Formats: sequence, C-alpha cells, structure tokens
Amino acid sequence: MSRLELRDVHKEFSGVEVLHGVGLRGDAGDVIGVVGANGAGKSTLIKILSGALPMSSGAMWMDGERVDPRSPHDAHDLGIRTVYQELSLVPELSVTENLLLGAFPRRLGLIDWKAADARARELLVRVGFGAIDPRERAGRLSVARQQMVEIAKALISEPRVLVLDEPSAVLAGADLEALFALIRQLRERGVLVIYVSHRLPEVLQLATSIVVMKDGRVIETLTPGDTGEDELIGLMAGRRLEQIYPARRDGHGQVLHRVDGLTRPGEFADIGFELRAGEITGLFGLVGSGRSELARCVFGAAPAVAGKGAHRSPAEAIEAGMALVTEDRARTGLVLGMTVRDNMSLTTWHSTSRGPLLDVARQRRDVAAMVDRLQIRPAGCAPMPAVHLSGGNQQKVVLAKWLLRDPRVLLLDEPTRGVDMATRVEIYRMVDELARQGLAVLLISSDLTEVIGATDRVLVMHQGRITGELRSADTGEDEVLALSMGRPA
Amino acid sequence: MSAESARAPRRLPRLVVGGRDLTVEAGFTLLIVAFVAVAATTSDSFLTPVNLTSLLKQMVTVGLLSLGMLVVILTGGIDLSVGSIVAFAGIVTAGLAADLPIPVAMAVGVASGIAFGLVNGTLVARFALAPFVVTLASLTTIRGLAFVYSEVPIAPADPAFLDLGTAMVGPVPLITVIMLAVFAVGGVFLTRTPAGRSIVAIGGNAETVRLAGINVRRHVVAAYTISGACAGLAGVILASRVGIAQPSVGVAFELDAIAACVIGGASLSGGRGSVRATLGGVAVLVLINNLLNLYGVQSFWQQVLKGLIIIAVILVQRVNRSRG
Amino acid sequence: MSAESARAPRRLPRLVVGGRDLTVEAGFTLLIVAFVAVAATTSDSFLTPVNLTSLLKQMVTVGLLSLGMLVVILTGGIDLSVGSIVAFAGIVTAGLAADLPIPVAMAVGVASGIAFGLVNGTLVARFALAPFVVTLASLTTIRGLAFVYSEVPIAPADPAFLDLGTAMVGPVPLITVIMLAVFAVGGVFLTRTPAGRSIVAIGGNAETVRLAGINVRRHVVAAYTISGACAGLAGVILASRVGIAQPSVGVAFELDAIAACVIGGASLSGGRGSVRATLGGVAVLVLINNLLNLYGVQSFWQQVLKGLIIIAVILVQRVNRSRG
Amino acid sequence: DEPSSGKTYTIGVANFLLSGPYFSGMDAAITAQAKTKSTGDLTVKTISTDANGDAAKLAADVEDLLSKNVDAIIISGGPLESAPAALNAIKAAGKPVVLVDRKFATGEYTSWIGPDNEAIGKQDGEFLATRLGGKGKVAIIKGGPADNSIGLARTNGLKSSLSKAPGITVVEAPGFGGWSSDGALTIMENLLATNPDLSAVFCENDAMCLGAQRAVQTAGKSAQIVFAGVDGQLEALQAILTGGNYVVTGLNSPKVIGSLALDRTVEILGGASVEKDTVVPSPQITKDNAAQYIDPK
Ligand SMILES: Nc1ncnc2c1ncn2[C@@H]1O[C@H](COP(=O)(O)OP(=O)(O)OP(=O)(O)O)[C@@H](O)[C@H]1O
Ligand SMILES: Nc1ncnc2c1ncn2[C@@H]1O[C@H](COP(=O)(O)OP(=O)(O)OP(=O)(O)O)[C@@H](O)[C@H]1O
Ligand SMILES: [Mg+2]
Ligand SMILES: [Mg+2]
Repeated sequence: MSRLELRDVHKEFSGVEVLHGVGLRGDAGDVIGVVGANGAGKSTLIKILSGALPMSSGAMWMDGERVDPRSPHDAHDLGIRTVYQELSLVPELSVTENLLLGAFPRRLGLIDWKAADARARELLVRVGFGAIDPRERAGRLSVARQQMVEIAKALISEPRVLVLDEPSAVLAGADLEALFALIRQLRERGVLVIYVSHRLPEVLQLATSIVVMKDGRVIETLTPGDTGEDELIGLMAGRRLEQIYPARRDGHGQVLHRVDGLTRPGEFADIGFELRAGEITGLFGLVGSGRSELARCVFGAAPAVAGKGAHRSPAEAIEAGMALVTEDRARTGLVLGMTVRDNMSLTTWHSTSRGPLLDVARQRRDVAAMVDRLQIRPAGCAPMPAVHLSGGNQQKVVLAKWLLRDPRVLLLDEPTRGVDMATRVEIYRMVDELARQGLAVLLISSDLTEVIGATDRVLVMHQGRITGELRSADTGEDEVLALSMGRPA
Repeated sequence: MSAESARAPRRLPRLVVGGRDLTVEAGFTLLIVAFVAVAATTSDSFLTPVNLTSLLKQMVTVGLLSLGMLVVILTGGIDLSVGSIVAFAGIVTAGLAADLPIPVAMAVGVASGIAFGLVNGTLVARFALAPFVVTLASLTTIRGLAFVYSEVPIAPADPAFLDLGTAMVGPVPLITVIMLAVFAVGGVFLTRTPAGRSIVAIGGNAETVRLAGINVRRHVVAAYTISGACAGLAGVILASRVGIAQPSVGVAFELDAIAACVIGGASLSGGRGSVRATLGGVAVLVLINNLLNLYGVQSFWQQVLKGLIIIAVILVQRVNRSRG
Repeated sequence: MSAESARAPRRLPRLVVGGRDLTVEAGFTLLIVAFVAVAATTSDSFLTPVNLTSLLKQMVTVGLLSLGMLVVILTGGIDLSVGSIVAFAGIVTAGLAADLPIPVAMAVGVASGIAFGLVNGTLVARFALAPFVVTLASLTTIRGLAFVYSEVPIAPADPAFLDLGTAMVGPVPLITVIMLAVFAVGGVFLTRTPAGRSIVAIGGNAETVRLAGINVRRHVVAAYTISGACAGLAGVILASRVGIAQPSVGVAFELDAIAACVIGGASLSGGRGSVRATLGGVAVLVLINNLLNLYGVQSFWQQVLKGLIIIAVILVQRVNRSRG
Repeated sequence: DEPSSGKTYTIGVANFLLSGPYFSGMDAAITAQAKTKSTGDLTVKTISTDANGDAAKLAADVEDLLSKNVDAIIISGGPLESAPAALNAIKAAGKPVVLVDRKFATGEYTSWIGPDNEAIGKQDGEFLATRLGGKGKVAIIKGGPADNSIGLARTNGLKSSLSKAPGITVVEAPGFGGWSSDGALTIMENLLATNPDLSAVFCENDAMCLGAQRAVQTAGKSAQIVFAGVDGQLEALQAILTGGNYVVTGLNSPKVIGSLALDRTVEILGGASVEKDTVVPSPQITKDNAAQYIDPK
C-alpha cells in the first residue's frame, strides 16, 4: 500500500489541457525526484496534489484510501505539506508569524508571542536554519532566507508527504547542505518527499526514484543508480546535449565598465573590478554576501555612497548600454499581469516608437523572433499574460526584454534560476555568443558548477567584500567555496 | 481584491478575435443591448429622440471624469479631487467670461484642472504620498478655493456661453462628440503610445518599469495631470450646459467615475483596465439612472435599486472576467 | 502607491523599544504634542474643559468608523458604506425608541450595522467582487433604505435617549470611553488573536494565507462585519448625542475614516496599518478642525487650509515611515 | 471686559452648514445687522461657527459658544430638523436662543423667525393655476434628501393649491435635483422624455429651476413650459424680469430673516417680551415687481 498514488490526472486551463493523464506513486520514506523541462507540468501536478488547484479528472489515494483534497486546508489535514516554486511569504509579517500562521500557540485565547517566537526559533534550529531571526520581517530577508523560511513553514507539524518545488534554486553552500541533511532525516522518519528540481546532480544524489515529465506526461520512471545526468537531460529535452558549457573565450577586448572603490555601508565595501568586451565574469558568494545589491547599485537601481562605476539611475545605465536581469523575476523582472509581448518590449517602447505611436508591427516582429530564438513555450505565448508562463519561460522573457536593447554590458543575477537543463545550455550558448560579439557579461550565480563552467574569470565575495579573483580554467569548486567563506583559498 | 485572488480560476469559454481577448467588451455589449432592449420594449419614452439625446449628454460629465480616472487607476492610484476640480473650473470659467472672450475663459478653466492635476501628481510621485489622502486633501482644498472664488453661483450674461453645451453635430450633441473624441484619443494613448503603455505597466509593477529605465515619476505625474485636464474640461462643459456655474457642484462625482472604471473591469490596484469597457461602465451607470426615472421609480427607492443593480452588473461582469 | 515602491529605500534611525518598532507612533505623539502646544499657547479657548470635552466627543464618530475601516483596509479592501450605515442605524434606533426600551432599540441599531457588514463581506469574499464597487453600491442602497424607513428626522420623545450621548465617566464622556474601549479591543484583536493576524496576513498576501489552510473568505467577511458593527455603534451614539436621527447624516464620513487610517500609516493595498497610529490619525483630523475653528478661520478658507494641513501631516509622516 | 459705560451683547451664531449662498447670506446678514445696531452705548458682537453639516458638531459648537459666555445664541439650523442636545445645553445655561429659517420640530427655544415654506408653495401654485387657465400638466422637481422637510412643505403647499384646479395634473419627477442647477438639468431632461406635454414646472428652489429651464430651452420647448421657483436667487429674478418662461418665485430672503433675527435677539436681551414665532412674509415675485428685489450690488 503506497503512501501516495495519483492516477490518470488531467488538467486544463482555459480549455487547453496541460496534463494528459499523469500518474505518480511513492511509499513512506521514498524521495521521488521529479524532473522535466520548463512547462512540462511539474508545478501544476504539485499544485493539484496539494489542493491548490482542482484536477480536471483523475484520482488520488493516500495509504490506500481515496482522497480528494479540494483546498490547501484539506491537504494539510491529510498531512500533505508543500513548498511552492514562487516565494509566497507575507512580507509585512515577521518570520514567526509566517511560520505559525494558522497554528499560533495561545494563552487565554490570545496569541502567546513569547511562546510563538520560541517555537519558531526552535523550529528553525531543528531544520538547520538557526541563523534566521524569527522576529525579523519576512520581506526584509534575502531571497535565500525567505526560501528557508518557506521550507521551515512546511515542517511546522510532521507531514506525511512533503512536496518541494525547486527548493534549492536559490540556495548554495551550507544552506544547501542543511536542506539535504533535512531531507535525509525526514526520509528516515518515514516521510514521503517529492522533490522537483532542475539541478540534476542533486536529484540523482537524493532521490530513490526519478520521474521524468515531458509535455504534460510522465515519460519515464528511473532509479538513480541506473541512470546518469546525460540520460536524464536527453529524456527531458528529447535529444542528447553534446556539451553543457561552451568553450572558453579568449582575447578579451577593451574595458567596457570599470568599478572602483564602490561602497555602501552595511551592504558592500571597496568593490573594484573591470568588465571587458568578450569576457564573461562570474560573481560567486554565499547568501547575503552582497552580490545582488552590488549589481543593483552598479545599474543605478540603488544609490552608492562612495566610489566610482555606479550609474545614477537605471535610465542612465541603459543609455550607456547596460542591462540588468534581476534575481527576482516576479517582483523586479516582469509585469506579471501584462502580456509577454508587452513585457519583452518594455525596454524598447520609447526607443522604437514612430512619432508618438508605438511601432506595433516591429514590436510584434521582434517579440516573435525572440520567442523563437529563446524557444519560449508555449510558442504562441506573445499575447498571454506573463503570469501564465512556467517559471523557466518567464525567466527567458526577462532575458529577451534586455536582449532586445542590444546591450554592451550585461549583468545577470541568477539568470538560470528555475530554468531547465536544456534551456540552461541554451542560455549559456547565448551568453557565450553575446560575449563573442563583444559584450561584457557579469554572471552572478549561487551555482558553483555554473559559475566556474560558464565563465572566464570568477570574482568571489564574502560579507560585502571581494575576497578573490580566479581564472575559471585554473580553479576548482573547493577553492571558490573557501574564498566565499572568508577562508584563504 | 484580496479575495479575488483567493478563488480557484474558472474555465469558461472566451471570445478571442484576432488575438485580442474581447470577452469583457462582448459582455458589455450584451449587457447594454439587454438594458436597451428591456428599456425599449417596456417604456414608450426610451427610444424617443429627446431621451436618446439627453442620454448622450448625460454621459459626458461622468464619461470625461471616468477616462481621466481610468488613467490614474491604471497607475495604481486614485483621484478623489475630480468633483472639486469640476466646480473650480466651472466657476472660474463663468467668472472670467465676463471679462475675457469665452473660449479664453474656457481654456483657463481647463488649465486650472491641469494645474491641480499637476500638483496632485507631483505630491504622489515625487513625495511618494498615498494618492487617496493626497487627492482627498486636494478635494477639500480645491472645493474651498471654488467657494473663495465665488460663494454664489455665476451665470455669465453672454448667451454664447451656452453654445458649447447646446451645439449639435448632426443628431449628436457636440459635447458628446468631444467626449467620444477624448475616449478615442485616450484609447490610442493607452494602447499605442510608449507613455500610455508605461502608465499601464507602472500599475502592474512600478519597480520593474523603473528598472527598465522608464521615468516612473514623470508618468505618474502625467496620469494625474490627464485626470485634472479631463475634470477641468468636464467642469467647463457642465457650466456651459447648465448655463450657471455653482461652487458646490460635483460632490461625489468621483465615486461615479471610479464606479464606471471598476464596472468596466479596472482593478484598483492598477495595471488592469480598458478604455472601451470604461465607456461601457459609463453607459451602464447613465442607463440605470435613466431607466429608473423612465419607470418613475420613487426617489428613495431609486437609490435602493441603483445600488442593487450595480451589484448585479458587477456580478455579471465578474462571471465574464473570471473566464481567465 | 506605485511610486512609493519606486523609491530607493532610505535608511534613517528608527525607534525600537523591546523589539517593537515605534517610530511611527512616536512621530504621531510628537505631531500631536506639537499641535496641542501650538494650540494651547496661541488660543485661550483651547485648554478649557469645555473645549477639551468637546474634542473628546468629536473623536468618537470618526474614531469608531476608522477602527472598523482599518480592519477592512488591512484585508486590502475598503468600506465606503459606513456613512450610510451610521444614518440607517441612527434612524432605526430613534424610530424604534418609541416602542421598545431604549437599550433594545440601540442594540437593534448596532445589529443593523452588523447585518449590512455581513452582506458587504459576503459579496466581497464569496462572490469575489471589488470592495470599492460593492460598498459604493451598498452606500447608495443603505442610504435609500434609511430614507425609506423615514423621510424626516426622528427625535425620540423620551429624554433617556440622550443619556448615552451625555453621560460622563469622571471628566471623560462615556462615549469617548466606549470608543477607547473599542480601540483597545481592536488592538488586542489585530495583534494578539489568530483571526486578527490572519486578517493582516490576508492583506499582505491572500494566496499565501489560503495556501496556509486558513479560510480567507470567512476572515474577509468578519472584517466587513466588524466595520459594519462599528458604523452601527457610531450611528447609535451619534443619534443619542445629537438627540435626533437624520436619514441624511453621515455623507462622506467614509472619507474621513479612510484618511485617519492612511494618516496613521495604513496602506490601502492591505497588510499594513496600526491601531494606535489610526487613533493618532483621528486625533490629528479632529484637532485640525478644532484649531481652525478656534482661530476663527473663515469657513471656506478652513477647507482650503484643512487640505493643506493634511498634506503637511502626511509629508511629515512619510519621512517617519520611509525610515524603513 | 468692555471699558465703556455702555452695554455689550455677545451673540453666538451657530451655523449648521455655511456652504450654500442662502446660509452664508444669513450669517452675513446677522453680522452686518450687529454692526448697524452698535450705536451709542450699545455694542453688539457676534461669534459665528460652522458645523459643516455635522449635527454633532453643531452641539459641540453651541457648547463652545456657551463656554465663551455669550449672552444669546442664534441657530441657523439649515437642513437640520432639530437639535435637542444643543437646545438642552442652552437651556441648562439659561441663555435665550433664537432660531432662524428652520423651526426645530422638538425642543425649547425662545423665538423663531423664518419663512412659511408651505405658504410659498401655495402662492406659486395659485399663480400657476391662474397662469395655465386651470388646465395642464405641472411637474415638480424635488431637492432631495439633504433638506427634505423644507422641500416637502413647499411641494405640499403647491399641491394644495393646484388640487383646487381640477384641470391640472401633477407629476413628481422620480429622481432628486439635489437642490442644484446641474442636478435639476438631468432630471428635467428625463422628464421631457416621459412627459413631453408638460405646461409648467415647479422646483423646490430657484437654483434647480435655472437648470431645468436650461434643459427646456435646449429642447426647444421654452414656449410651452413655464417655471415657478422658490428663494429669489439673483439669476432667477433676472430671468423673471426678462419676461420669459420663468414666471414666478417666492422670496425667501436670508437678508431679511437674518437682520430681523439679530433685532429680535437684542430685544430679548433688553428684556422685552416678544412674539414666539414670527413668519417673515414671502412676497410673490413676478415680472411686474422683480426689479425692486434685484439687489444693486
Ligand atoms: N494559470 C494558468 N493558466 C494557463 N496556463 C497555465 C497556468 N498555469 C500554468 N499554465 C501552463 O501549464 C503548463 C505547465 O506549467 P507548470 O508551471 O506546471 O510547468 P513546470 O513544469 O513547473 O515548469 P518550470 O520548470 O518552468 O517551473 C505551462 O505550459 C504553463 O504555461
Ligand atoms: N530588502 C532588504 N532589506 C534589508 N536588508 C536586505 C534586503 N535585501 C537584502 N538585504 C541584506 O543585504 C545584504 C546583501 O544582500 P544581497 O541580496 O545583495 O546578497 P546576495 O549575495 O545577492 O545574496 P542572495 O543570494 O540572498 O541574493 C544581506 O545581508 C541581505 O540580508
Ligand atoms: Mg514549475
Ligand atoms: Mg542575490
């Protein structure tokens, strides 16, 4: 008798079917890895089994009993807890409140805040995220910390099924280790874990079985021991990927942007680096090391206090040929309610208008070309609201928006977060091509392999300072990681 | 709004023509056709030229205010001061008409609306103040200024003052033509110009727009200025139509304007709203009043029914919208 | 609002006591102290017992409405119908006072507010309609119902009807004590109960709250019901205080209530707002009126100045808030 | 605190609502009359307050005036029907209170000076009945909620005289004109659609008649429909004087009422015994006598 079983699940949105009869089964103590390209239907499947979306047809059993969670509340009662792909904390509330919402300890009918804080702290420590202050407002935490709070929230009471949709996308280093340790613990206690991720090595390492989804169907169920990354990628993409990272570039050109002594107290200090034409510079650091703030500051989105090399406003930066792909696409990358077409052309509205009017024909052409070039799915997405796209495809829309500006200096903050392997390869290839055309690229990433593999040079930050610069070809993950923790390489 | 997002999406068929989703517009057309059909078959007076002309005229004030309001609402703001601007623009125009050529006086009236809009917009955008309170405060201040300008109503002696309000273009009142022209321009502005698209995008996500290098503040100021201009124009037209300008006119006009936008599907949190559907919302509001009057519903019951009908209308519209 | 988020955050010192951020509250205290100091030194009449008592009384209606409004605003909604509920509750209470014991009549008045709030909340939460239009429609309907109940004002013959409005608790009017008690309960509700926290969270992110397994709709309904109850109570108290209930009372009361919340730092998109700061907002509004009267500012100039002062106050408050 | 040997009266003027020409005119008339009265050893001062339409604030204003130790209070109650709390406070302080315009339905007062609204309506009705030769259709445009009982009195007066002419039918516009020209314009437009055969329109005040007249003119029916209003607003008087279709109004002058009220208050303070209720006559104004009521400003 399996802990959880779904059979023949169909789901349609506005008459378009996106899940065509999906099945899933797992026993207590299993870790089911779910992999698949962007838009394959992973998140949709997960929302259905956690009661957030109704299925169009299909059936679900838990421990041999037919169940039908019609709301997240129902799912909670069944012991199903979910960490969704998009961050969904209430930013105005404290970490404690976000964790205990709906389950506050009470005394005389009133919330006992002391007990609540204590319980939150205890929970955070138990799941290995003790560094987070439970009284901090959730909105003030970095994205990674918020993700950790999300995970902790799902563990407030011991679940029978824990669903994690891309939990590791924003985690790195010790945080990632803490997550893995947590999952192993849960396994031992008989929790069924469903783990969705684009980071295949993680899936191979953690999962007891791997489900491969493609175009709304489960096309394979594999055992990690019998398969490898290449095979998975091949199954997902429907073809073999020859090589993940393009060959390194050489013969870097002139300096296109120089930063010197850039400082903002509390965030970063005395930052200096150069971005050269034809070169991809990686920027690695642990959560909160200040990379994102630095990039925003260089782009003019946040003020610097001292130093050179920061634009005064995004408009000025763009005028100078700079582009910034931010790390949080929902909050700073997209206007979710607007169409894909509008989102992509946001940066070019003013520069490509004819007289007072937008050049609609050109806009349509440009957008269609980008959808094609970046293989954004579904192919007819241009008039769709961006919010209806899967996470990875949303990321591509953001990238497209900037590519339409023909930038000279490209700042990419976690550009592959939530992006499937095939698309990642596509993005690496594109960034490489852009570099070869003479662009200077700064690639901020929390993915060690990527930050070394896809770049020519790696800058490492620790607590707001650059602690090292390494040639990607000559360095290894250990060395970068050590620098990022403030230890000499 | 909060609860809206909490609902599971429904799946109903949508009307998509040439890549444009016209479900809401089609719903409106149906709704209005239904209203008109009911009215025409149950009341002898409805389809008379007199009534149709007055319907067209009655749409003008609330129509102009709604268009300006829509632009502001799209940015995620609100403009409560429009009713007071109507009063101020009207009384100033009527007052100046004694000394200045009437077109000049009218231009000054519209300009006063623009000036107030500029102030509203600047306070909202540059000083990052909450639009609701800024425009509530300016509602109070501008109303006071209208009374300071003249405590008593002003009726310009020159009969030419009435021309704007009475002229006809064929069978259609000139002021209705003006309003429709403003809607047409507004529609093109919001869908086909960079500034208009930026305003819509700002309401969706101002930070994303800022990071795209677009000057958010300037566009927000522009939105309030447009609303002020529309209100100023509405005030001038109203004064000309009535032939007398009162400093007390326009109380609660803002509520009707907002209602027209929301009935038309605009979201008060910004980023969503349509010019055509707003015109539909205006038509619905004016039709409700007209029908209640034609049927001779007694005044207090008119209020009771008006509220209930508005609820019914937005229930119908919601079904349309939720086909998302 | 949109432009607010577009500003780079400032970093100014904050006042944190025992883990609570009291900067906004402290700003208010300072602001009110400044108002009072100026008033006391420049006007002989300000610090008189009569004036202070009437200040305390004047806070009651807008205070009660503001508290209810705050609860609704925290969910991300708005309640425009409160002024009409004040009228309805008052006129029904006065009407029933002829036949029923006065406390029973008053209870019915409050209950009518609760009933209207329940309807508002249900329409917003269950049918996912825009709060602005729902409550605008119910504003119209409830006002109509008040007039249907009685076209003319009702002044109950029994002098005991006035007791509630005139009784004193030591030097403080009973109705002020009631209002403060409601604020105290409201404060505890919003900060110390699961339902209150859920309401705040819904305004912050309704979807998250839904996903946390909390019944969003029920809490939204509760919020509007609380607002209705507060408005009903305010209507009963107002009728007793004045001795006569008018069906026309309360027009535009909602605007003052919303202003008090926003001056107190509440965000109209929900999730942010403080009970204490709202009380501060109420005090500021009442003080502004009082001072303009004490200085004998002419009535239309009062309006002009009132708007300007409100802008000044929110400018000061923004500086406080932006220290975020 | 007055050094002179003479007497000083301080009179509080509590206004319910100042925004509106009628009420601000009343307040101005009272203050102006106080200046006129201050001669020789009598000084009359006034302190005005504006409750801005808030009945509770009116009560507070009265308390405030009492705390400033005024000798008497004049209440311009505007659309308010009664103010028991305010009247109680004045009674407790033992001060005289004079009501202007509005006679409160309940409570004790010393004296009231105001118009007889029903009589004005009657007067208009009689004029219309004669003018229409006893037949035709007369529409009534009502002001609405904010001041309903005054309007009711005027309309009832009109109906009572029209009911004596069996050939005349009366239609009430279903909606409210909101006492304003623009509101009545819309109401009139709707009326013209449902009742194309109107021969006269009565409005509960002149401001509405001016708007309604505009709608009729635009519809090209000026020759068919005549207007009767109430108040004596300047623009209405001018319209009547031209001899067009605005044929009659009844004077309800805040100037007259205000100055009479100040006089009355001073008399009371001087110890005279006075009439309790005084109806100020509201002369009928037509083309023949309109000129004499137009204020040379
Ligand atoms: N609310 C919606 N309305 C319409 N289509 C939707 C909606 N939500 C998802 N879809 C579509 O359903 C498909 C599956 O999306 P889903 O988010 O499940 O993909 P995913 O496998 O999680 O992808 P990713 O790896 O990018 O997160 C996509 O084509 C997406 O565009
Ligand atoms: N909105 C915010 N308010 C206050 N502090 C913040 C905010 N966002 C980030 N910080 C803090 O600023 C510092 C730098 O954060 P930043 O996001 O730049 O780091 P990062 O290296 O990009 O890490 P991450 O992986 O979290 O993006 C951290 O200490 C972080 O906690
Ligand atoms: Mg997904
Ligand atoms: Mg970052």
